[in-house]
Amino acid sequence: MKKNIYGSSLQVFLTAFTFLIVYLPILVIILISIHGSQYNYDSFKLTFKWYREIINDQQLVDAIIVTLQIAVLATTISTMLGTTFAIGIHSLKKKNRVRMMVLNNVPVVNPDIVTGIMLFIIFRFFRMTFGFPTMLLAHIFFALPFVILSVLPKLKQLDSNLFDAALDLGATKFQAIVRVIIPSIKVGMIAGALIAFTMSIDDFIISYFMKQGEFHNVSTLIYSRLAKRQISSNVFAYNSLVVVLTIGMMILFNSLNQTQKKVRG
Amino acid sequence: MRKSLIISVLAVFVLFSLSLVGCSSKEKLYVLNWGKYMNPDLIDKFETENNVKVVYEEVGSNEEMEIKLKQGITDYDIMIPSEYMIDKLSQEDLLLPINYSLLTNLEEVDFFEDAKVLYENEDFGQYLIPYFFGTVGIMYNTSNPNVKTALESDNGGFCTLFDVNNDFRVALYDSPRDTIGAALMCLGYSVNSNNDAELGEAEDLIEAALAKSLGSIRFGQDDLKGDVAKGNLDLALVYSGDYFEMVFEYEAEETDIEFDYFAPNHTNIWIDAFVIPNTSKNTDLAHKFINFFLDLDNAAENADWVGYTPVISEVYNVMVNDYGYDYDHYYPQPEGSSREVFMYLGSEHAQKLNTILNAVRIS
Amino acid sequence: MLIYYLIFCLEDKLKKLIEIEGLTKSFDDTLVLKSIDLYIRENEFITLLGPSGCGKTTLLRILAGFESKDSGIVKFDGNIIDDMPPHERPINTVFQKYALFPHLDVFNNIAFGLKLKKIPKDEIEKAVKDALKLVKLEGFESRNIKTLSGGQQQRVAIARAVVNKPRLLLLDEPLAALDLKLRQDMQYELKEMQRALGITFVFVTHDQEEALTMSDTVVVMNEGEILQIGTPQDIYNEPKNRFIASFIGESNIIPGIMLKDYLVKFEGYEFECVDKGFKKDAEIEVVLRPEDIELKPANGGINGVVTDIIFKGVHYEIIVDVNGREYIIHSTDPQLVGNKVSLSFDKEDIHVMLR
Amino acid sequence: MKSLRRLIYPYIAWLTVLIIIPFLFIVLATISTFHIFNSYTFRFTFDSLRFLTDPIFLNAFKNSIKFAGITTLICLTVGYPVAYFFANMKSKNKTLYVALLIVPIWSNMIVRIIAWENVFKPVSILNLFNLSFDMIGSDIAIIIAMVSMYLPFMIFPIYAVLDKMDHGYIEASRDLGANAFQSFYKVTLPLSLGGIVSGIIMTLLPAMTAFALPERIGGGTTILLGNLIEKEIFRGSFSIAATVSFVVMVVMLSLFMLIVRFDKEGETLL
Repeated sequence: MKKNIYGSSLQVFLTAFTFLIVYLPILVIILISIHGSQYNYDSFKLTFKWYREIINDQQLVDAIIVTLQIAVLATTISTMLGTTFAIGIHSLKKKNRVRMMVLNNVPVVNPDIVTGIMLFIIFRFFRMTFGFPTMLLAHIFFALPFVILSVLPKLKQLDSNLFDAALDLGATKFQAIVRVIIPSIKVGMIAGALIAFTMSIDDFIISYFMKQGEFHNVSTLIYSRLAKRQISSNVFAYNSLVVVLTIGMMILFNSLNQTQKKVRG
Repeated sequence: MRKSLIISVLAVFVLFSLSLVGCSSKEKLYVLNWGKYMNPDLIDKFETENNVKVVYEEVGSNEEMEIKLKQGITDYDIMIPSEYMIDKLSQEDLLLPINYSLLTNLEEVDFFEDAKVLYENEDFGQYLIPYFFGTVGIMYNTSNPNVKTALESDNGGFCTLFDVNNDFRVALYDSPRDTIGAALMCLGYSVNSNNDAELGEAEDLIEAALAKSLGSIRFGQDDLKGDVAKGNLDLALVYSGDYFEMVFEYEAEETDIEFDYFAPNHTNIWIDAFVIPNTSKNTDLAHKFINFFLDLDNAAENADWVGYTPVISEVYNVMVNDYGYDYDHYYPQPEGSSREVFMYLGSEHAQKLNTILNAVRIS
Repeated sequence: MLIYYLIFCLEDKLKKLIEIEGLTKSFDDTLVLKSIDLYIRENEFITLLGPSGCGKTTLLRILAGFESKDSGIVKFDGNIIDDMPPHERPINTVFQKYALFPHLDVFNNIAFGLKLKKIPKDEIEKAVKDALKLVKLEGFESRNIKTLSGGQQQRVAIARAVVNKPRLLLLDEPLAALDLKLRQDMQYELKEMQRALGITFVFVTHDQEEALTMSDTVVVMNEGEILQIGTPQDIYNEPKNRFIASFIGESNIIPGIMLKDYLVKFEGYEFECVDKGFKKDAEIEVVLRPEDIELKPANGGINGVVTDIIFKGVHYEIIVDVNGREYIIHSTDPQLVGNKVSLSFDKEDIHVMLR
Repeated sequence: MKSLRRLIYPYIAWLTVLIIIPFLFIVLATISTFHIFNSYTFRFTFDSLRFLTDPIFLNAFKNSIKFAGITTLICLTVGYPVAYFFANMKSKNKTLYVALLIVPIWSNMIVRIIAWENVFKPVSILNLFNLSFDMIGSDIAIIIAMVSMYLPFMIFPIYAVLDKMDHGYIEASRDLGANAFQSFYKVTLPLSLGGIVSGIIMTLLPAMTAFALPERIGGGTTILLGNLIEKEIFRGSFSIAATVSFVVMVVMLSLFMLIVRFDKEGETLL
């Protein structure tokens, strides 16, 4: 078969363009984080002082802690609940399952700002104290559908008798889920948890509607500072740190995967 | 089956309703203030002295402050709005009168004349204790000498912001009161004008400026000062304190300062003041908080950190004499200038200004 | 006295383990089980035989406790077990695709049920070892399930079920996924295992050969109803109706008339037979198994022409056209196409059933 | 597993409380004086619906359609070939390359927006390379930043569909006489429609309702529906915010119906 050279070179060009446009802000962020001056760009002055400055910015440190706490809790809870609900949805008959999934996918498609307002309205309606609990609930809310979406295909791949087999061998329903179903859909759960974590860490818009007073996660803190002054370079330093760590972890996992494949042949 | 579904819905409801219970045993004081407008060390000091927790929240505009108060998500104990907002809130019965007997430090201090005007106002003076004051003016970048020349020319001042014949990069304030106020002052009218013809002229002035082909014009908030300092903007409408804040930041980083502040002869004075909204659950503590900042040492430390002009004349003297501040540069009321204070002219007026700013922005 | 004792022993030996009366079940308005009556004796190897969708798997799942019934009685050992959840029933199942837990190795799959019962570790190890020995998979303990062949997985599934010492073992088409040779081996082994363990087996299949080879009792089902219960010989030789006759083995089914007891008329001739009890001149059908028919050179009686002959290994399959009706005959002697032949059979080979 | 059906009741309850009831509140707020902050008086009124003819709303709506539309179009034109490229890549590091597109999402969105804001200002870190742009407030700047933010969200669903697609289909179509273009146009493209629809939704809706991005890059002069909602709910009228949200939800639901047609259980949404 003759290869379509024009087609593939266009693809390579567009792929390069994609990486450029997606990574350009990242490169700018990293560059700002290692440049000595926040005001002067006449000549480059390498520094790592902004990285030290992260811990001197108590507000930022607090916000990082809040972000991580929310992300970890929301991921754990939404993965547990999402898996349970996915098992429930999987046990439905086709027609009801589709109905359920349509409802499940509304928050996925719903623009964040509308989700934010909807949650804002309902939490307000219940006179809840805005802050940690509402932000946590909100993050669980938007992460749940994604967990369900990633667990469900794994459930579909399972032998339909697996659950019955466990019951048959003397397991209670709970034991059957914990000891048989969950280990078999682990991969989907991990994928769901990763998505939940990513979304929680990255979320700005929904958190923006959930915050109150001095309670901030990183996104809302930066946004609230934006209106008042220039964002100081330690924020960029923190962000660069996150990016570098993520890339490092991904490459590490990838190479681990490769060696594992090799060992198994 | 139906039944268990209904029970589930109820359970979620109950869960949500229960979760509103807060936890921390410490007494809390909820403060609503502007960004970088109170020395955090002093807040810490107040917290330790009284063994309380100060929940400090920052906003970007008076209107945002008003909405936050009215939303009732937080029951604020202390707010520091500007004069016209205090006027408005007091008209709407949202403020508690100050109990002067609880402010023991009040006797030790004297307010500046301008602050006194507010403090002694018949309508709402009883609700407030002044905090800082200053002017509205223009911050400009000195790297382009034409800007300074234009500002100081006869036809300069606020009019420079709206001049379609220069190629300056200009920024206006994303607040109807300030931007339209600047336009009114350029036209020689009062900032408190409620005259439709005058307001129409102001609207035309801003609209024409936004359509100018030379240079550029945009809207922003308190972050504009950074762009002027850096050179991304040639001039912007700012509050007087913004200039000093940038000076401190640049000095801390030992960067050359290429910006200055210009207060036109006819401008308005703003005064921010402590008020206790009627949502306050802890008025005693709120008074203690105000009293704390009336203490001369605390007030001086705070003024040094904030950079605005203190309303207490004793503190002003300390700043100029002991701390070496050059207040001449932007002293709000030099001889021979004409100064105005924003008044609250009713919600219709506010709505009118809002509509004007929205209209010019989409034209 | 002795007779009483014998009857007592016999009663005990043939005690009814499962009793089902009037069992009905429907899914979405479709009746899948229509008032089933059935009992299963202790130590019996019983097969539920029928085409797919006949309700046999549903019946099995009701016994295991995975499905609830609509109405009727299901008794285990004389007690109604409707409210007993699956994990409390002394019944285990070998599933169609085995349903082995992919995340556990062979040992842990087999030990799964025992571990849940909190049995001491050394006892579990011994039991698993015995079970593996029973299914001839000694030494496979730590193997990953995914690396096993189909036959080995099958054996693990059986070991996993029998290690729990159930009173009743349900097997849902366990051999369906295996290839022919393996299937035949497993048929034999399963039967052996059942004898050795002394457990009641309920085996579900749509393969008549499997049913006939292994079972003590065959239950033929179709469209949610039981058509016939009997020994494999009964079912094969005396099918109650056309459906069973054609479902079980190949047959020639010819319409005829029962003139009187022991005398049947079909293809224009009268034949002596061993059947009786039909109404006089009843319209019946005659079943002639292909291997029961002998071909002789054409003479009187049923004559026809050989139209086709296929070599099947052990025998030839010969198609004979008799006045437009095709007969299938299995014979070890070849015939030439076009040969004129006469069909011959013994009176015992004529099976009469109602039309 | 039928007995596990009970597990979804809490989820139905959860979705009812957090989606259906707030949605009804939004509808209520658009057609009455209902207000979550002070619901003292209640009567039906269509005052806030009148806002839909206000020049401010129309301008924001027009801007939203314009910027989100152009952004989505660019993302689709660039994203589809890129997704196709990744899906047909034979490298053993394929997943790593795709995953590298997720990394920027881990970096905070607001910080990325500030980075673009920096790039578009004359005095910026780019001066180090003797580059300087003055594009704040321009349409192009907003579109570039939007494409940068949302392009990965277009690529992922299309990639997911293309990657799973059986290569046999294409071979079969070639076998039956289709040339490369025809087999793409008649087989690959229709089979990947589900991914395209998901990608469009994941790009269009967030772009339409973005508020931080247009606020920062637009220099305060470009207003999208998102800015309108954000501004009104925190600094203005709740009922107007609800009305605008309602309009956005109508757009969302109609697009969502499209997804349901292609992909009933939303498998391409991941």
